Amino acid sequence: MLEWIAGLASWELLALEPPGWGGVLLGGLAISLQVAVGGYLLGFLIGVGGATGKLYGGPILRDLLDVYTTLVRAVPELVLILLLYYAGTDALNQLMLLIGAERVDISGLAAGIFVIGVVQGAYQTEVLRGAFKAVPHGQIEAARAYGMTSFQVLRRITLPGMLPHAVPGLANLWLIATKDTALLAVVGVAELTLVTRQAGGTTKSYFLFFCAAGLLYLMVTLISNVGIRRVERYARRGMPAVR
Amino acid sequence: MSSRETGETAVPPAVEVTGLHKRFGDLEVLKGVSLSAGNGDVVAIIGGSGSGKSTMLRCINMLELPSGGSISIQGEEIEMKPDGRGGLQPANSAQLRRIRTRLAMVFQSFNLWQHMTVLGNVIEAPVQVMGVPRDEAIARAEKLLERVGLSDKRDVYPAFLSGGQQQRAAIARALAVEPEVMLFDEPTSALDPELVGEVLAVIADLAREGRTMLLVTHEMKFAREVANHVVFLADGVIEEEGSPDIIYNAPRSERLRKFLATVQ
Amino acid sequence: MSSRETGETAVPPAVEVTGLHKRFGDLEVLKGVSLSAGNGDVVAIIGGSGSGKSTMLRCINMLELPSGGSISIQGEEIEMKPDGRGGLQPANSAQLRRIRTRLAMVFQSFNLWQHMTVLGNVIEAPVQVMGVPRDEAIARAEKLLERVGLSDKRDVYPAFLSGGQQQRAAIARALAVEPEVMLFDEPTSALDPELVGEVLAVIADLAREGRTMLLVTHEMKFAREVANHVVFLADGVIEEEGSPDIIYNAPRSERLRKFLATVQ
Amino acid sequence: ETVRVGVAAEPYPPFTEPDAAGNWTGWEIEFMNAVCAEAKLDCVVTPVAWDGIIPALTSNKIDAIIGSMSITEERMKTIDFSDKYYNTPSVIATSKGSGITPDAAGLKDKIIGVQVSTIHQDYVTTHFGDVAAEVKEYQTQDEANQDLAAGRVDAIMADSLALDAFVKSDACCEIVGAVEDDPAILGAGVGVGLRKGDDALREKFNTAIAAIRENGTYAEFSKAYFDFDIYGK
Amino acid sequence: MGPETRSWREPHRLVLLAIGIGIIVFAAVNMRWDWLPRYSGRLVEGVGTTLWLLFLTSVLGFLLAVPLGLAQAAGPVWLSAPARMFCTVIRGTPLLLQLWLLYYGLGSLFAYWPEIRQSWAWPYLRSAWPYGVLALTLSFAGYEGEVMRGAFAGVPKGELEAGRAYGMSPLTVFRRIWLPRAIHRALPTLAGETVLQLKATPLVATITVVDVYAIISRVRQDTYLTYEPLLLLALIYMILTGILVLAFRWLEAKVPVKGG
Ligand SMILES: Nc1ncnc2c1ncn2[C@@H]1O[C@H](COP(=O)(O)OP(=O)(O)OP(=O)(O)O)[C@@H](O)[C@H]1O
Ligand SMILES: Nc1ncnc2c1ncn2[C@@H]1O[C@H](COP(=O)(O)OP(=O)(O)OP(=O)(O)O)[C@@H](O)[C@H]1O
Ligand SMILES: [Mg+2]
Ligand SMILES: [Mg+2]
Repeated sequence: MLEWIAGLASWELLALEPPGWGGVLLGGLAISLQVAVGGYLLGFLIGVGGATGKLYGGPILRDLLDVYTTLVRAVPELVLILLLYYAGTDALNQLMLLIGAERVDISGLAAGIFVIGVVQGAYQTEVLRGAFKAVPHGQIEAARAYGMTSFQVLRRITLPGMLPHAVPGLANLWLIATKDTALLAVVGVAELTLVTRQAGGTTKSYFLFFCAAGLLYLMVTLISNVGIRRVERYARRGMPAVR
Repeated sequence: MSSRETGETAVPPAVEVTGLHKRFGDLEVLKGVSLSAGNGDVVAIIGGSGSGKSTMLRCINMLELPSGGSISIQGEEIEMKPDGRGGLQPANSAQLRRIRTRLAMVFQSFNLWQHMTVLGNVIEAPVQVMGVPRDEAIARAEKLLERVGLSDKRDVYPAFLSGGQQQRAAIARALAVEPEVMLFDEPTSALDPELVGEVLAVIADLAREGRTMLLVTHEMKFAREVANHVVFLADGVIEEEGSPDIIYNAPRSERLRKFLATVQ
Repeated sequence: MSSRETGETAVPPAVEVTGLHKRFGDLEVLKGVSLSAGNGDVVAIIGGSGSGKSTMLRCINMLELPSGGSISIQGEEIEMKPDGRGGLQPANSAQLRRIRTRLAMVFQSFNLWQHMTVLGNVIEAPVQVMGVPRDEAIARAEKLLERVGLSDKRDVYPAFLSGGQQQRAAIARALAVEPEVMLFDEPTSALDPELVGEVLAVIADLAREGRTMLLVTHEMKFAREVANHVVFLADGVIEEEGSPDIIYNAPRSERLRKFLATVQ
Repeated sequence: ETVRVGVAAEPYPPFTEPDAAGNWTGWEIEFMNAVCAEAKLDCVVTPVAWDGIIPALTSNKIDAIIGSMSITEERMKTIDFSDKYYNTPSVIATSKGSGITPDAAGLKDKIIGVQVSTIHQDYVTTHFGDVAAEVKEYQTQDEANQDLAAGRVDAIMADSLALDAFVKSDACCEIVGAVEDDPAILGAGVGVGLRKGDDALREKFNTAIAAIRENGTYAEFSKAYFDFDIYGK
Repeated sequence: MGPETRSWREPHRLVLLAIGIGIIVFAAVNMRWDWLPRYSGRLVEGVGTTLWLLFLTSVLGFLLAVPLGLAQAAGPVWLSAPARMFCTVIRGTPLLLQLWLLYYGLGSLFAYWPEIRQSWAWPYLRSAWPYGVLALTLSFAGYEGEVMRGAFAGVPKGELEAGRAYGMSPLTVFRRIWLPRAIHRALPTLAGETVLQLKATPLVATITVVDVYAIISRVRQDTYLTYEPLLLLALIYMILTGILVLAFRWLEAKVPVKGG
């Protein structure tokens, strides 16, 4: 009698092979993860550069980076995604035309990675900056006193030294990245949330598909948590346990 | 053992500081300090708080860039050029790095690398900077740790050591680069009284061995025992210097007399 | 001033502890402690680390639930019932709250409420627990703060006070409930030596005033001066007790002798 | 020549909808295939969120829109259109036996649902905006349909075919009739949306549409979907 | 925003400021803003809706977060386990999905019960905003529950003991000491989370709640302008964020946090 309950009970809709939509959902999940991983890594590059710039850059660079992190963190991701999605690719193409190159075709996936990367970059800049600053200056001095080059100091002392301070913040941002991919639904990237909506719309079994997608996201979070705990244990080696 | 009293010789002094100046903004902390330490000398640097002792030590290995003057290690002068803002800067960073491996500094607050075990701390500079093979570095590190009495702590992280153990690990780390000169900045001031003894014993041991050392300390009794030359710094200049006997028993300047009265 | 030496009287003792037992899991910390303090008595509790001093004090106002025994304040016994796991629990929480307002504890680590000013801390219990009108509580608090020398800090938050000031604020807070008995747990051990004086002066003052106090302390000299009865706790039992003169000058047990030797 | 054809990422049966294998199907997809084959264009389907489909075209993310987009004055200010390729009336659907008539009197104090950025939204706000209790705007037609079934709106207005498919699949609701025509808003049928100035492409589409009308291809693939000629007059 | 308080009058900042103003002037002159007057009334209403949503859901969410945090920090297992599970699920799934699940999933269920359709609750159940409020509230509660757990656990035990030692009832200890201390500790985090909550509100536009984002979407669809409405929207949110940040800073300044 209730279509709705019936919808929930029609497990065969989740079958991996068509006419089941399980495969489509997993495909969406794969795209979500691609965007999340890509965006997160891009954000990390921006974050490392941004944090370095904020700490060691000149006053102009520092102010520009402040503007970047403040703006990005003040505007909703949804709005940023729309703005960057259109403006970002548009600007890139203008640039390509300017230097005489062919117009490039930017896939929704690439644009999504770019957008998530820019957003993540702002947050990661702040996390990494804090972590950099948490490394006692004396440890860096000691390294220099032993004749290490700047690069060696960074690689051997600063980076591993900041890790325990950066991991909790970075882990949090990873979880946010996995969920922010859902916002790309508004620009038509076929990630998990959008394909869920499509599946629900076509089959009318909204509830079933929303629950299934929710479980998939939750699984990503739970699995991530296991990994995060490992990384945290590694990063915190040598530090007394917090009470 | 000491080359001090032999006057000018063909062997260049281990450390030679000439006319060292250091300004922080408007504040002139060092106003032309000259100092020379021969091979095997143990020079104790004493002086009131803020007199510039740490600054001088830090200038010697260029953790602080001097505003003027020159510094030579074993006769090799550290190349410097004007930085355009009235100070100096290293002119040859490869040379500076090389010279730094010949000096080893033991910091007041240890500055052990927290993410490495004691052994990791000790082999880090030999392996990463001097290119010593890992196995060899480990073998040598173990000997050094035995020497400072820390063999059983080789795989422990610094955060789990007591203050005295950390300081001894820092000394082992410094010794691992086989430095020609060791610089100690108040090696005991961050320690509990009972830990002070442990650390001083190790330093006295090094002195007996004939190692060149410059050491800033507040432990007058200790300075007297291990140093063969004492430098009294006041207001950015060397107010008085000489053998411990003379400095402690027959201070000439009023200032030194007052200082000795307060600390003893 | 003291009722101690007068033997049994019609007036019940301020604090009467009988056969107090306390177990933490398998560890029996108090093994039957009995103690009585008359009005105006100042009882010092001494003993080695881990001997159960804090536990005993905390049992008296039921911050720690005893495993056995009874506790009376001014002749009123705190009602307890078995908790079904071999311990006791309060049987009448209204009575317990009432009795607690008649006892005031000053903690070793002050435990001032960080989100309230000094004045806020002092008036909190009178206003919230005893229903004193705010104005009246403030007037009284100001007198108390003057008494402990903190008038100028009334609107300051605890985090901005020195250790000694915090401890004095904690004492003012305790006095504000006009307690019949004050319990002090090592009131000076978290303080710098120079701050210890400040706090001890306030306590000595209270003693002169004739306030009943139980105090755990490591300051032997101080205990000797202010206490009229000393209790030596060892291994969960009262090993020896008596007047300060006897305890300090003619200790009978070997244990107390050893203890006094180490702390003095 | 590759032409990126934007379709709405949200299902719009029977015109465009994804199947469980992830392929796009529907009458408009068949139309696109036929036209592109005719014009020798290499067309690829690019799903784009409906409310951003015009910005996607103007910012060069896609080259053409085949998404049941009606040719209107307002849109013509921003983009160009090919000749129409179908034209169907707009109708109002309500729950069964509601007694609502498709005019201002019938919709007085009712909640009306429409898809955003459609001619229907325009029409409802212009003609019923003052009398209706509320006009709810949905990102997709499908969601509007859902809410009609759930009783959260009293009426929805949309393309007759889209609603036809819906009332056939769901017993809840019925079509109560077409609204009075307003060509200024409802436009002159559905055309392929194109970037302004992209005249070469427009010519190709126009020629191809005429050709498939002519040679019977249009009628051929439409048979499976409709039992009448949806090209209209 | 760093701790160093350099003056804005430094030369390069003046240049940056000039560039910023230049961009704004350029945007004002060269972009199309003629639509603004037509929509200004609705925009103000939209901002009102957004702020109302933010206020309502933060307050309700926080009220929920307190028991959630308390249960996790100090509750028995049968309370703490479900509380922890709730927080994990909320934090582990996208808000957009939660919103749709509530509105299109749960919300459409009610329609099948004639009893509900007849009842007084139906006008609320059929409109969208209750679902928006519910989803945002639960989301805030989930994130804040986690924050409050840490804050409750972080209040020094001694301060609570001191309260008990002075004869306070458990309720008084909670009301006068534990809760205010925990909120105080959580305040800086709370400020950040409230900004995040503000930034989450536009999602309700996808379930037909007309907030400022929905109005701007409307503008975009009416005018087919790509950038102008979005830029205005970004500006609006930036101003709102700025106000929030200032408000929290003022709140924090009321009680010094040194030593926590
Ligand atoms: N980085 C710096 N910037 C500005 N002033 C500095 C800096 N480092 C040191 N000073 C100042 O230089 C003076 C000398 O400092 P220095 O640390 O060398 O003293 P010191 O003799 O080691 O004293 P102490 O016995 O207290 O360690 C002090 O007045 C100090 O404030
Ligand atoms: N909550 C608890 N759980 C388990 N054991 C406890 C607890 N509280 C105290 N103990 C144990 O009870 C014993 C007595 O502790 P107590 O704090 O009373 O000692 P103390 O005499 O006050 O020592 P100190 O002078 O070091 O403060 C110690 O062995 C301690 O480890
Ligand atoms: Mg110094
Ligand atoms: Mg104790």
